[in-house]
Amino acid sequence: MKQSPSTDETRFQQHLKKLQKEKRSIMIWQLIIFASFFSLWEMSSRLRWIDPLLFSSPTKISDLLLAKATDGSIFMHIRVTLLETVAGFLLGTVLGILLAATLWWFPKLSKIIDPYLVILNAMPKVALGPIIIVALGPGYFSIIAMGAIISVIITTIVVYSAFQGVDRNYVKVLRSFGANRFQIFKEAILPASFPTIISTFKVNVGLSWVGVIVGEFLVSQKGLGYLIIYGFQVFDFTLVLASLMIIAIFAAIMYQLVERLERKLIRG
Amino acid sequence: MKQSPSTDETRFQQHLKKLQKEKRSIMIWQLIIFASFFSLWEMSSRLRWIDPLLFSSPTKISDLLLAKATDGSIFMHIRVTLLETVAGFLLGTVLGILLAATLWWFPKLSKIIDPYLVILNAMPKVALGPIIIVALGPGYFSIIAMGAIISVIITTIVVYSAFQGVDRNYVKVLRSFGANRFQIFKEAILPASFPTIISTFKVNVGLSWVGVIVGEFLVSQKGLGYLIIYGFQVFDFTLVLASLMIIAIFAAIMYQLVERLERKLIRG
Amino acid sequence: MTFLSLNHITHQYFSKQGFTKAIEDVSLSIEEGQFVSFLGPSGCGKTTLLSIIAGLLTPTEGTVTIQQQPRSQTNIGYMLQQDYLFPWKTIQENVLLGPHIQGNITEMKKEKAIQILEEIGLESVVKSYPSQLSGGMRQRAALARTLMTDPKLLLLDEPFSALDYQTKLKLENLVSQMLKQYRKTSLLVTHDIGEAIAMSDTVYVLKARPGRIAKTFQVPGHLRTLTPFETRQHADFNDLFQTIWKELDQLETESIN
Amino acid sequence: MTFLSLNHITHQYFSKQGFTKAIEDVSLSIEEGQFVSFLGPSGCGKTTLLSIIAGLLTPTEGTVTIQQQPRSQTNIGYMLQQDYLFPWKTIQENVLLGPHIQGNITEMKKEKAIQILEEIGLESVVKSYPSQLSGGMRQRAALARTLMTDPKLLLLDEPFSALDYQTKLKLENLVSQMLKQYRKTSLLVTHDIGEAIAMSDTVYVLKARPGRIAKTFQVPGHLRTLTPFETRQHADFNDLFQTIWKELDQLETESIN
Amino acid sequence: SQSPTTIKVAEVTRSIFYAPQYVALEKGFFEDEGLDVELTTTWGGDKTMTTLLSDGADIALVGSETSIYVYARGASDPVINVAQLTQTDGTFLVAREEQPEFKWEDLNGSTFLGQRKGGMPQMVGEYVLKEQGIDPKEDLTLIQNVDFANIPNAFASGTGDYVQLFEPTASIFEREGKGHIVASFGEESGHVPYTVFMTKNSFLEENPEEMEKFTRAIYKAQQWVQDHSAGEIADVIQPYFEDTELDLIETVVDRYKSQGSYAEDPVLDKEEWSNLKPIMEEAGELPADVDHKTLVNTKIAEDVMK
Ligand SMILES: Nc1ncnc2c1ncn2[C@@H]1O[C@H](COP(=O)(O)OP(=O)(O)OP(=O)(O)O)[C@@H](O)[C@H]1O
Ligand SMILES: Nc1ncnc2c1ncn2[C@@H]1O[C@H](COP(=O)(O)OP(=O)(O)OP(=O)(O)O)[C@@H](O)[C@H]1O
Ligand SMILES: [Mg+2]
Ligand SMILES: [Mg+2]
Repeated sequence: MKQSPSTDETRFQQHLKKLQKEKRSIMIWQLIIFASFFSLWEMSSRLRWIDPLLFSSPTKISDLLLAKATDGSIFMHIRVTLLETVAGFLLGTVLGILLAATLWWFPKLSKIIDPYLVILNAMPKVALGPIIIVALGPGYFSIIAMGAIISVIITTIVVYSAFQGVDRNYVKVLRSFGANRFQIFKEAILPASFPTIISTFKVNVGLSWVGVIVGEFLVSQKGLGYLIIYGFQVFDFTLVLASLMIIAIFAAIMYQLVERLERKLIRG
Repeated sequence: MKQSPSTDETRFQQHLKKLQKEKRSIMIWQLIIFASFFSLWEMSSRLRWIDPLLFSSPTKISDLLLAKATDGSIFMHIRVTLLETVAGFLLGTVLGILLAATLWWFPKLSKIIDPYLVILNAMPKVALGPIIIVALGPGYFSIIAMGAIISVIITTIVVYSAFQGVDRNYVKVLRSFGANRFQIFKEAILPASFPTIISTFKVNVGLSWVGVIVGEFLVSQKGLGYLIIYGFQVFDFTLVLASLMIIAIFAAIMYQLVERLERKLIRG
Repeated sequence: MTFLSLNHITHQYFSKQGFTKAIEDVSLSIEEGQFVSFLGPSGCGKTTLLSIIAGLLTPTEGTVTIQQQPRSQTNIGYMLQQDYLFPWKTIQENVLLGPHIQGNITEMKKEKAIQILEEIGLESVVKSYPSQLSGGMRQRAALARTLMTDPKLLLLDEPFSALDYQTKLKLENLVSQMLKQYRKTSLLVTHDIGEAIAMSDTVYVLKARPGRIAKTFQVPGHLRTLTPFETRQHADFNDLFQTIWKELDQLETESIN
Repeated sequence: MTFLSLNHITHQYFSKQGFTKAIEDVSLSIEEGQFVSFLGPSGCGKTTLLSIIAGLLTPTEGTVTIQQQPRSQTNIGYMLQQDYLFPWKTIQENVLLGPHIQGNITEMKKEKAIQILEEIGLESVVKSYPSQLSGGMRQRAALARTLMTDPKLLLLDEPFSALDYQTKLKLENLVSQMLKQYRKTSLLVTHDIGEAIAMSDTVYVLKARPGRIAKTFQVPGHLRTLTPFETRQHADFNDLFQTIWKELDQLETESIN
Repeated sequence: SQSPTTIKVAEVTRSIFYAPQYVALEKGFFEDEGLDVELTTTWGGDKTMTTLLSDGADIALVGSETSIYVYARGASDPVINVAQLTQTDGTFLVAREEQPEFKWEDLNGSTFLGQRKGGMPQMVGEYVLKEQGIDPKEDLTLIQNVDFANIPNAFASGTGDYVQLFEPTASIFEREGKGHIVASFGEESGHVPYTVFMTKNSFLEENPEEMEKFTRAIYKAQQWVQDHSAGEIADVIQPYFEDTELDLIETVVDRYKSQGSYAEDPVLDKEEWSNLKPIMEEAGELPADVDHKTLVNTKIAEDVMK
């Protein structure tokens, strides 16, 4: 009557096989979607079901990308935008956390500026572009600032409320050992809010892309946002769509990186 | 030795007085910040510490607003933008929830389109503006679509993961009573995710403002975004700043309304 | 007459890395109207076993029969390890959940709900939400919900573990009395030796990794007629307690080494 | 000699709408080396009282003196109602938290930590994180953390409430033995009548709304010398249990009416 | 009579530069022709052309270079220039310092804040510089990275010695002492097809009558503008520029009018067209050599003038 270990193992192998089969089926479907999307696009464009001028076509886009990869210019644009995005992201996140720490340290200050924070937060930051140009001049600084400003307030608010949400009992433990305010922050508040801080990263990386692209729309000579604007200006939708695709891919990669970081840090 | 109830009451009154004093002090500080910000602005502008052409001044802005309030035109612009924002918000939120429900209903589908969702989510939606014009033409539809598109994917992702995060044991309870899939969704999944859904409202209302303002930058005859871009066209920064202020105030009001709704619904 | 019988039940949980064998080759049969307890260390597969009996989990091997028939779902009442009252429904709505799902909410059912709620002392909170109730009240409401569909078989997964001692003793009495009154066949999972002895006719002690029946204890007949509270005070209680304690202790030492 | 004395302590919690009187006019004194328990229904102000003694809360009326001096914080060890180990620190780091905060981590302290961890059977998980430990192990680690700063007075707030019955009995034995060994003055808060009797010299029963001392019970001398586990088995245990049970039951009925 | 036909027009921006269009709207010249014109502003040439191509508008008012771009990228339904509205560049050279004795050579070694790459203002700007013997790449520092709407505030906040600006910003700057108009690109460039009403070939073929009516109304407005003073024009178009002071509108109209920026008639002739091509070629943005007859329909304009 006793089940031999080999049957346990066999059942497990069967289970693994089922999993693998399912995974393969999912990948096949993903490929089907991918292939049919692009071939439908190509076909519609060739058969003029859609206006090839406005919607270009996958072959045109890949030709363009190939040409731009051969002369290396696309990498320059990608590099510029990536650097700006990372800089904007870091700046926004770090500033936001510092601001949140300041608010935590001075609870009265936080009560005083609360309504102003609400207004600043609700403000659609993309409308501030021109003011940033006035303040920082037309150049990289403005673009990076745009990438940062879009995330700093929301980071402040989220991280500050994480600080406030830390279980009072951790603080009690520390105070029972005679800890001072700085020690409480360092030993309990900050590490306990770590998961929230990491999860704002995920939001901020997306926001920084928005900020940087909008910034590049306003001032730039290089970068993927510039390519989009320039493409529109000379009515080259192939260039526009190619840039959009590159943006989508890199934004997705960056997002995945941050997500992987999150999983790693929060688990460990 | 027994404390008479009157002393308890006295201590409570003292406590209330202290609270009130603190509240008053906070309000005074808020007023001081408010007043000094605007008077500093006015003064710098008058004394030409800052360029009055670029930074205008509070009196100029209030004069302009007064004039536009008198002839009623500002209310028309506000109404247009508010309607667009609310429409974009509702559309994005409802679509997002419906999509999330679809994904929950077809778990395999959700696995298949997962990588596409990541890419769509990471994509900075503001870059899609002109493509939306191609699809929907110049007009309110495009603007509202911009307000919706910016929030729909993130809503889908967040709400879907809320659906997935619902404690399996609620489902177990229902299944032990023989519930079908639809009943499980209706009785457990949806109501248990309600707090998350409400909290996406808060994010979405902000995003819709961004989308609508960007949309109005692209095509518009009316609305606060129109006033900003028109203000630039004729280099009237008073108009630009006045519009920005109105946007900030209304966005903050809308955000507060949603937050109040959230507190009410989640408590009740 | 045998009411429920488990035949060589084995269950494995699979993951990508490997599998956990939660229970192995568990066979037993329970007579109608009997009260049976499962005692065992954490992770010995008690919840898994109940889920299988409730039909929420298909075992990798073995079969479950109820009254010689393959198990049908709706005549089983399953009370989970925590109360799992739906926080967005009132107590009344929660208690009526079963009929609601089964689409047969009648006036009679509603009256029955009120009646059960009265019996367990919850008549004053019928319109309240679960968050307004204490832990003990919630457990009682969950019990009422389980009883509403009039199940022939009751599965109770540590129904009293979240309670403080006094509340727990009181609730044990109440449940035991109700089950006797409604003549239910019942399966109770618990960590608490005293509870197992005080409430049941038979106590199964399980061992872990994988979960198996290690030993079976029959509670002496004269203890069964007492209320759980009285049983705990009875002199014979302590002997049985000691025996089971030693058995469990030994199992634990074994499983560590 | 009186070690700790509370003089007419009253505490109110304020909110915008009104106030809650958590405790009212509590006076008592405890001798050095004594073990005292507080028993009482939920919400009777037990945690509040400990917080006041620990100096984490200033009472709205009354004073606390330790050895006739106003209370100084660092010679008190306070173990909260749950373990509150810091999840991002290893067990060793958690146990060394006190010295770390006080800026005096020495080799000696580290050795002492290892020694305490060995005594309570945690030497194998020194480098583990709290999430990798079972509930009982976590409670033991929290106890070790509390003992590290060598407090003269120990405040224990329901240290065993989250544990299953067996683990709880074992830990009671361990703690009782350690405290006797280190000659600590200790205050234990609990819901469990058995626990209070088994561990302490004096049991204070509190009533709620507002919290006051309702009755004081002295545990007979011959029970005090036994381990908690043995005490629970002792014939005299049941009598005291019944007495206190009735007292509590009556308090509860009173507070409902 | 019949109910009026609705014509959707997308304009590239709202500007006093397009005064005759607003005159036609305000004076009811379209209604006289039985047309109901719906005007949308689609900020920027790209969006305007996109709107036209995706049938969001029947007629677009936009720089004629876009029609060449569209044609060169292989449009199946090319966009045809029908009625010219402005015939010179509309930008001015504004200097930070007052320069009564301005000569174009003064630009050598300076920092020049130009319009963004790919648009007509930038191309004309560079062309004019070259005509004046200045190599924009070598002889001065050319800033070309700022979006159209943000050029004025970039200059106002201190970037550049010279800037290329549209009206009314140039006049505002002069009035506020922020800068001084020292030259007009419009005067230097000569006549070019600058802003033109255009439509898709298919629309033209299907609605020749509407197009003719539309052009006739524009022609009437152009004549009206020629025959009236800047002040009178300003009065008429003011409703389209609510937030701009009347005297500023008048100043700007006067400036454009006196330098002949408003085309006298809707005909886009061969000569103007051939002026456009070297400008685009110089800028490196001429994707293909396109004949006048391919993309311009002069017949309608000539018909309505009879
Ligand atoms: N969904 C699951 N996936 C994988 N393993 C599981 C799952 N549920 C339970 N297990 C594993 O199966 C074993 C038995 O779990 P089960 O929950 O049945 O134990 P239990 O006796 O109810 O424990 P407890 O007393 O803690 O409730 C454990 O080793 C557990 O880790
Ligand atoms: N921070 C607080 N603010 C307001 N009221 C509080 C606060 N903490 C406790 N109370 C109230 O004071 C009373 C005593 O609370 P306390 O936590 O001391 O009780 P307790 O005896 O420890 O209860 P339990 O056994 O549930 O832990 C309760 O009525 C409680 O609601
Ligand atoms: Mg279990
Ligand atoms: Mg407490």
